[in-house]
Amino acid sequence: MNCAQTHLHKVELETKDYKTDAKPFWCPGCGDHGVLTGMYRALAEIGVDPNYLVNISGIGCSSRLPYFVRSYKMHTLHGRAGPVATGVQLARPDLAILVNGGDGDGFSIGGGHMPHLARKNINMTYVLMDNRVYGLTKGQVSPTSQRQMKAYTTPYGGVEEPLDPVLYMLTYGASFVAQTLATNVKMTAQLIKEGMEHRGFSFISVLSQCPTFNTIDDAKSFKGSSEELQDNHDVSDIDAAMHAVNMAHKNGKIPVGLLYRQERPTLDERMADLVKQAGGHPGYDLRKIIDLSRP
Amino acid sequence: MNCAQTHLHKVELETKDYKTDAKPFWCPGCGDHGVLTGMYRALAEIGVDPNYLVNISGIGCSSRLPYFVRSYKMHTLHGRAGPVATGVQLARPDLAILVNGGDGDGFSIGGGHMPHLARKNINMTYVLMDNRVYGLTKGQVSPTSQRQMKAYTTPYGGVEEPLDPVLYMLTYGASFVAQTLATNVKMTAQLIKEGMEHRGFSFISVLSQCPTFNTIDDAKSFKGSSEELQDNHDVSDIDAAMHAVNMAHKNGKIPVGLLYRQERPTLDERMADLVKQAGGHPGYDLRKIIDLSRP
Amino acid sequence: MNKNDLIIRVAGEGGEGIISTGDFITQACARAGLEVYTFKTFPAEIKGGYAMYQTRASAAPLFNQGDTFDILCAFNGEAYDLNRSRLRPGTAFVYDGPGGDFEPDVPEGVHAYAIPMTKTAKEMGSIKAKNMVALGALSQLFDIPEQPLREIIAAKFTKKGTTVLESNLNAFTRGRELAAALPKTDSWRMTAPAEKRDVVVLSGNDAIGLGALIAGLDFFAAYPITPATEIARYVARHLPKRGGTLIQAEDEIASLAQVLGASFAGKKAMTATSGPGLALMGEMLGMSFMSETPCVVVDVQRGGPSTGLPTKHEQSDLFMAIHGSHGDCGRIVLSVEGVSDCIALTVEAFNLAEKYQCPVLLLSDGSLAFSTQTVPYPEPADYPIVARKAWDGKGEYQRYVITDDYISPMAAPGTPGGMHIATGLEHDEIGQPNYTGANHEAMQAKRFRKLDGVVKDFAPVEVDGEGDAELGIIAWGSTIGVVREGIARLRAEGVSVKGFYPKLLWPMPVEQFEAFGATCGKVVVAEVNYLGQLAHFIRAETNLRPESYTICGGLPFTPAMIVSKVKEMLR
Amino acid sequence: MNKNDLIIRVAGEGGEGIISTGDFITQACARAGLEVYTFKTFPAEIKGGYAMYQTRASAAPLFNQGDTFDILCAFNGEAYDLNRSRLRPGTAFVYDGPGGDFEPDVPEGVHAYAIPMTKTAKEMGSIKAKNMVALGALSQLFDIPEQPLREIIAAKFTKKGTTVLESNLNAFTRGRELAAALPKTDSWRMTAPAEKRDVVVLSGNDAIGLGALIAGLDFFAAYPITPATEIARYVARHLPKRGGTLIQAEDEIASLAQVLGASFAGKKAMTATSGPGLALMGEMLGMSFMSETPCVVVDVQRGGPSTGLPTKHEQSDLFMAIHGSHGDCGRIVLSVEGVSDCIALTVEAFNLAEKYQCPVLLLSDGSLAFSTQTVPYPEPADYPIVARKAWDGKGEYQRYVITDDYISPMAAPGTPGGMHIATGLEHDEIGQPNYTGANHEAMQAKRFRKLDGVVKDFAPVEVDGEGDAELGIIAWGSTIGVVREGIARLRAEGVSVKGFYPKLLWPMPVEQFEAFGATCGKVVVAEVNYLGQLAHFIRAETNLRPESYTICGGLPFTPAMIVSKVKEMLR
Ligand SMILES: Cc1ncc(C[n+]2csc(CCOP(=O)(O)OP(=O)(O)O)c2C)c(N)n1
Ligand SMILES: Cc1ncc(C[n+]2csc(CCOP(=O)(O)OP(=O)(O)O)c2C)c(N)n1
Ligand code: SF4
Ligand code: SF4
Ligand SMILES: [Mg+2]
Ligand SMILES: [Mg+2]
Repeated sequence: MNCAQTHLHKVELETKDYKTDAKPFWCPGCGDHGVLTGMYRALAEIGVDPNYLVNISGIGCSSRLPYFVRSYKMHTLHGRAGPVATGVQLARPDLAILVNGGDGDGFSIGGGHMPHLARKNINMTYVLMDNRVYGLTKGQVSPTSQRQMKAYTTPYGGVEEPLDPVLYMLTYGASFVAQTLATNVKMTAQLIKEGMEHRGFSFISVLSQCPTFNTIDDAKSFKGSSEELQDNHDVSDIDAAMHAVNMAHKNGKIPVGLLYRQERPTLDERMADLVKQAGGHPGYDLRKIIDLSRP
Repeated sequence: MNCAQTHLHKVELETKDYKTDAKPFWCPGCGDHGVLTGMYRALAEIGVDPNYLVNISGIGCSSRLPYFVRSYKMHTLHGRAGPVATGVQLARPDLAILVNGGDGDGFSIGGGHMPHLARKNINMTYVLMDNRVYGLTKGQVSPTSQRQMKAYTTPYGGVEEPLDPVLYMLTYGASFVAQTLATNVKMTAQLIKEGMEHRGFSFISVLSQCPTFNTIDDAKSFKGSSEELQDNHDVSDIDAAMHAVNMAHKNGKIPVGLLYRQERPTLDERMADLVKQAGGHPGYDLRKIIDLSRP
Repeated sequence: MNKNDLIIRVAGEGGEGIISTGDFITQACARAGLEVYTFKTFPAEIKGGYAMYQTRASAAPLFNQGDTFDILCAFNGEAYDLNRSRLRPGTAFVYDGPGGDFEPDVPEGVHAYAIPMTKTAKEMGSIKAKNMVALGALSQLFDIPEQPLREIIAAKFTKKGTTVLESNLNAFTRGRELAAALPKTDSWRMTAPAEKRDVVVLSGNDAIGLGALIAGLDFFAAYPITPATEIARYVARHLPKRGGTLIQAEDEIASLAQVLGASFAGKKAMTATSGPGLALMGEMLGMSFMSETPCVVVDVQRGGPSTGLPTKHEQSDLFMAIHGSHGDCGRIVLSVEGVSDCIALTVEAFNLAEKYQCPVLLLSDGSLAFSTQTVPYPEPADYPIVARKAWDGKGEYQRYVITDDYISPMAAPGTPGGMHIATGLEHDEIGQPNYTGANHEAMQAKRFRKLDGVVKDFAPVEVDGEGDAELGIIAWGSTIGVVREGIARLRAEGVSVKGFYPKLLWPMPVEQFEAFGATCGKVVVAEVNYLGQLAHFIRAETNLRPESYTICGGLPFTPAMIVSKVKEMLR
Repeated sequence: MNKNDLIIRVAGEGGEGIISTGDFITQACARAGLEVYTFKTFPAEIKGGYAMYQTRASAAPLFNQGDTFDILCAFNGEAYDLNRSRLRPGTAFVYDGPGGDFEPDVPEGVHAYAIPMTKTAKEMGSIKAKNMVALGALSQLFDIPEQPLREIIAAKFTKKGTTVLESNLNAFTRGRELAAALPKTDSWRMTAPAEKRDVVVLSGNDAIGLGALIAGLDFFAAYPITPATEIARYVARHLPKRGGTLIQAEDEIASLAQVLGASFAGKKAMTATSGPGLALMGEMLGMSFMSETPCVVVDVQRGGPSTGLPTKHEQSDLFMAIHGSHGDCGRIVLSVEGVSDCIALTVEAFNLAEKYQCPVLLLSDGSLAFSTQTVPYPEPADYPIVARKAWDGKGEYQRYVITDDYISPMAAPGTPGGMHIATGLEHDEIGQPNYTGANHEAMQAKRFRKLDGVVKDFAPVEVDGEGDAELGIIAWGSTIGVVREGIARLRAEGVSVKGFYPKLLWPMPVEQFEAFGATCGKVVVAEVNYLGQLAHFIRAETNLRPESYTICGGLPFTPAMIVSKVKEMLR
């Protein structure tokens, strides 16, 4: 699968070289610590040049992550990391783009942007940190919260069915879809690495417990219901990937591992073709364009 | 499937009784004329009382439809028909809610609302009028436009893969998902009727040609690629429904007919339970609540 | 030093029980018949970080958090460091020691009391009881009413079982004993009044929720955001009891959309948010105005711009509240001074929305959101409730008919013959799209003239002081309470000063502003923002050219700041 | 009646070739060396409905659409009905007859010419050629330069094959013949100047696209909306030639988000929208201001509020443009008078955004969007281009360092050692979140003082007239062009009047406003909105108390309206 990886400028660095001076602000026991560790490892294993890495997030506990990663970075608005990242990527296809954020950020307020990141195949890696709750605002239900969750604004229990991010992203046409647990740092690192190496839109859902506000989905219960994909799972078959998720739903399971991978042109590649077709180049004489408006 | 239909107040009316004085403003040959005809017929067949019908739309050519339907109605903002309708429905579960709008309205600017209408199972009928183009703004690509479409802002052809609304809605957990063609008024009427009788969120995608701005998806080509679902298609199996859509994609086909139907509690029903659980009623003494704040 | 007006600050690491200690003190004071006004700052982090809870208690009514504390209780070294500069002579200072994480260097004249909170709690078997030791000591030292405190502690911990309850009460008692053993050198004492009034204690956010319930709220939709979320929490707990509906929307656009839907359906509906959420509602507010669909939108302001300072206090959303939609777009904007307003003006917000069929914005702020205050028991029947003008069912229904008062009757779905369209397009009297110039001018005039009534009907403008004054202070929101006290102090000193406290910010009660200005030598507008936002509107809409006094450090003004500003201006 | 300044209006049913007829006339006049200024109204429907295209052509520069037409060409009865009241004595009136769908009742003194357009076209085999018959007749009657017309027709139809071309040219010739057979009773004639200047003809929207290209646009993201979409169309056609990127986003929030991303990545980026779209961008504009990320946002205003009157003209987004974000939030707001400004000020918008690292809003309007005008050939090299302040790579990089001019150097990704965070949270000089009062006050001061330079650097304020005047008119946007002519006429009559034409609306060039006001007896602000939005800001920010002259009927002012308003005010 190693196609041209112009988006990955490489250097030799160690895990610690990706750490900033800022101390992670998460609660003790928060799964986000694990995601960060996995991310450091993935970056070091690939050897991503931090000068060519842009780490972008929205708002939420999880969205604080870029402060802890040595890179260029943007801490944007709630739900808007995806389109901001799209702008960075299309303007500068030479950069490695890493987006991360929470379940509310990505699938509630930001939910309208997700289909388009995926179907347009924007060349970036999106790491969802799904704690099935709103952490930063202190414990309201999120679209991935289990229905029965009694929370801040649901004192009598919730009334809505949760959604499943990986099924969504498969439907949206993400060209790389995987799922892992924050407690499994090794798998997390491995999948983030593969996602970043993938040319196209890669989505990695990490179930990341929030011990402070979500007591029904703790690290243990995540682990208990997780189920590795079968060895013979065909990652190139979208129908099989959806089927695997549907079956897991039926059995109350959380499928982990690589669900789907597809090689297809990214939006920046297609746009580059279009420029070529138009005979475009930065030096193109503006007067030729202006001349078209002479009467 | 005839569960309690408190949301359908019935009267005896004819098709013409659902027409208003306003003359449909669409171009000659526009598929939206067919959708409207189908809708009139469905309303008359059910015998929906127009005084208890609320027809809600966003902005677009298709979103002009409510002006032509005798009912209470709201012509809201681009992309916002869904959440506005949610407010109407939850506030007044005794009303029949009919939403309609375009592909851009529903799956571009309004795309972030669709998952939540479906997974929350808001009791309404959503009729998508998919012409695969932005009609009202004169012919830009929409998220359902075929990639090659040369349009207003894509003079060199498009660069993005289209999305498929019915697959989205299946993934989102819509409890009734169907697809039809505007030129097939009979099927359109039948599916809208079934959708309105369904208790829960029903979604009917109607492929509705725009001869003015979309020349690659005309009535003929829609018809040519449409394919009725197999007789033995199991409408209660979500995996089978997704499979059917995936297979149609593979074969370049548009599946028409009822894809999926599921009976499950609607949000208003669950909320009514919650009120019951809290011992709630409009006459509940406010002072009992205030007393809780005495020091 | 007025012993009848005491300010106690408890400070330490979030999670150490700072907030509950403050709450216990506050509740006990209120139960004993004192007035309370609390002030809190939360850590930006979810767990840990500096937290502070300050209780001001007095036998007389209170309008603000005060200048600074009289008593500091520091749970840790950070709390001591951050507050050290405020330890003036006469201040009482209770701290965790020996055995705490710091050794204070007590300034001259400060009355220090070392209470081994951590050590004692550990000895008693649970570090969690640290705050109970502190509470006991505070209760003993400053006469914080013991009996109410014990009752409140009991009420809180009974559900957790007798062991937990006992250990907390024991820690409390132990704290009292430790304090009793120390020589009392200061003279701070809580004195409860003989007579108890019938009050409730509510935070600004809870009070808005309550106001909405009193107004007859049917439908609430919101998306969580600091510092507004507690409104949803309050409503979520109590609205179902009244048979109403609460939904958490996918974003703020959807929440206001849902509110408009419910309102069209004939129900009283509202949402609550903060600046970033309001910034997403501009288009939908325009829809409310254009389609004449009532809605109430609460904006609990926080530090901006952008994500800004989410947990900090600021009054900086006025520009957007008034001007935040495209086109010429009207709305009514109210602002609240304190908890009592949070109840009364929320009711008023609904009344105005229903009467004028337009968006009504209610501005609160981060400091008030979490400030708990005593207010007289709010008797629901005392609040007048206004219903929307309903169609009488006669003749052909015209949703947007131009009437004498420019208000058109509404018909809710299900009303026979009342079928109509609510639309954001320019339309004629029956709602049909109409883009002719004459129609647009007529309908814009209708929608704006309709609002002319607002200032007449509802101009809760309060002038503080009579006759002429050398200087007039205009303030809005929770700043009003600070100005009240500043003015009282200045008057006591013989300074000639008046106050003007508008609660209706838009449309502006221009005549009343100008009448006030006419009696003042100079006018100054005090507000917590950078640009002087109310001052801008005063300059634009009235004949006054006030000076602007602004701060934007994330905290409210203090009465002392007002006093010194006025003196400076009159020098 | 100045024969060197002629206004021809072609009107009929959309789809009958009204727009192309107007375009042919306009292009031919321009090619012949005349100045043109066009004005159009589109039907609200996609197909059919009333359409109107008016060409004003003159040897002298033109600044507006004029008062009313000199020549009307009516393709159908509706067009006649809608324009009948404007058929004053002396007007020339060409209509479809006999054989059209109406029989006009020609008013006294009007010069009527019946041309059987429909009939002739049918006879010639294609009803589509109806407009060519009309065009031929107009060309013959009023000396619309025949040769350029033939060339332009040829250029347009050549691609469609010789048959189509021939039939169109034949219809044109036939129209000329029909007209030649009629007695010419009026005296309207186009007279082309001897000398041709080097010009281009562009609509306002296209000119904004061109301005962006000249400025060095790299990245354009937008969501379609009337009347702004043509900007995207122009950019879509030409930006790829320059190697740049255009993306249609899923909504306006995403489009501005993408713009900020591209800008952070070091590129010049912009979006274009209209009111409803801008209303969705308030939060993201705050992000741009707070994170100091440059962006250019074009707002082509349309009739509001809400969905409003999408195809109509209004200048009513100024409130939102200046005040549309939460918190204290700055931005630069420019507005354009005509097509020439659309080029020059778009370049300037980029220069300011890049220099001041903040959002720059450029306001255009619905009438200008579609108005095609002759402008001198825009030589790209004549436009100065400003680059953002780049980090020199020395020392430790601090993204938000407070410098002398408050502008901090930027480092684009890929710059070694320039790693930093762009954040919407309040932050210190290195971008780390910091919520202390001192930091917030310092950083707000930095972000606002930075903008102090704008008025000094760039105050393209034009004062029309010298010395003192009895009355001063302030106008913005395309209203300026109308005021220019109004003032010229008034002066010619000896009225003492001056004009003030700001193009930088925010921050306000206060001194210049006040200096202008000081020379005028009275001041009036003319603008096309209901509330008098610029007048509001003038009252708030300057010492002027201008009168407000507003209309909001979906159409621009005319010079005659300005003339009569001034006379009324000076009576
Ligand atoms: C426009 C807007 N609305 C609401 C908020 C408040 N807010 C901040 S984070 C958040 C949700 C956090 O949940 P999630 O995205 O799941 O992240 P987590 O904290 O759980 O990691 C919300 C609602 C905001 N910052 N901006
Ligand atoms: C916030 C906002 N953005 C953009 C628009 C402009 N707009 C009106 S309709 C439309 C799209 C129409 O396409 P679609 O929804 O597919 O409906 P159709 O006209 O094809 O039926 C757009 C972009 C708007 N009205 N509001
Ligand atoms: S609140 Fe939850 S998600 Fe946030 S830091 Fe704490 S544990 Fe993590
Ligand atoms: S433009 Fe297309 S969608 Fe709109 S009315 Fe015409 S045919 Fe229908
Ligand atoms: Mg979360
Ligand atoms: Mg469409």
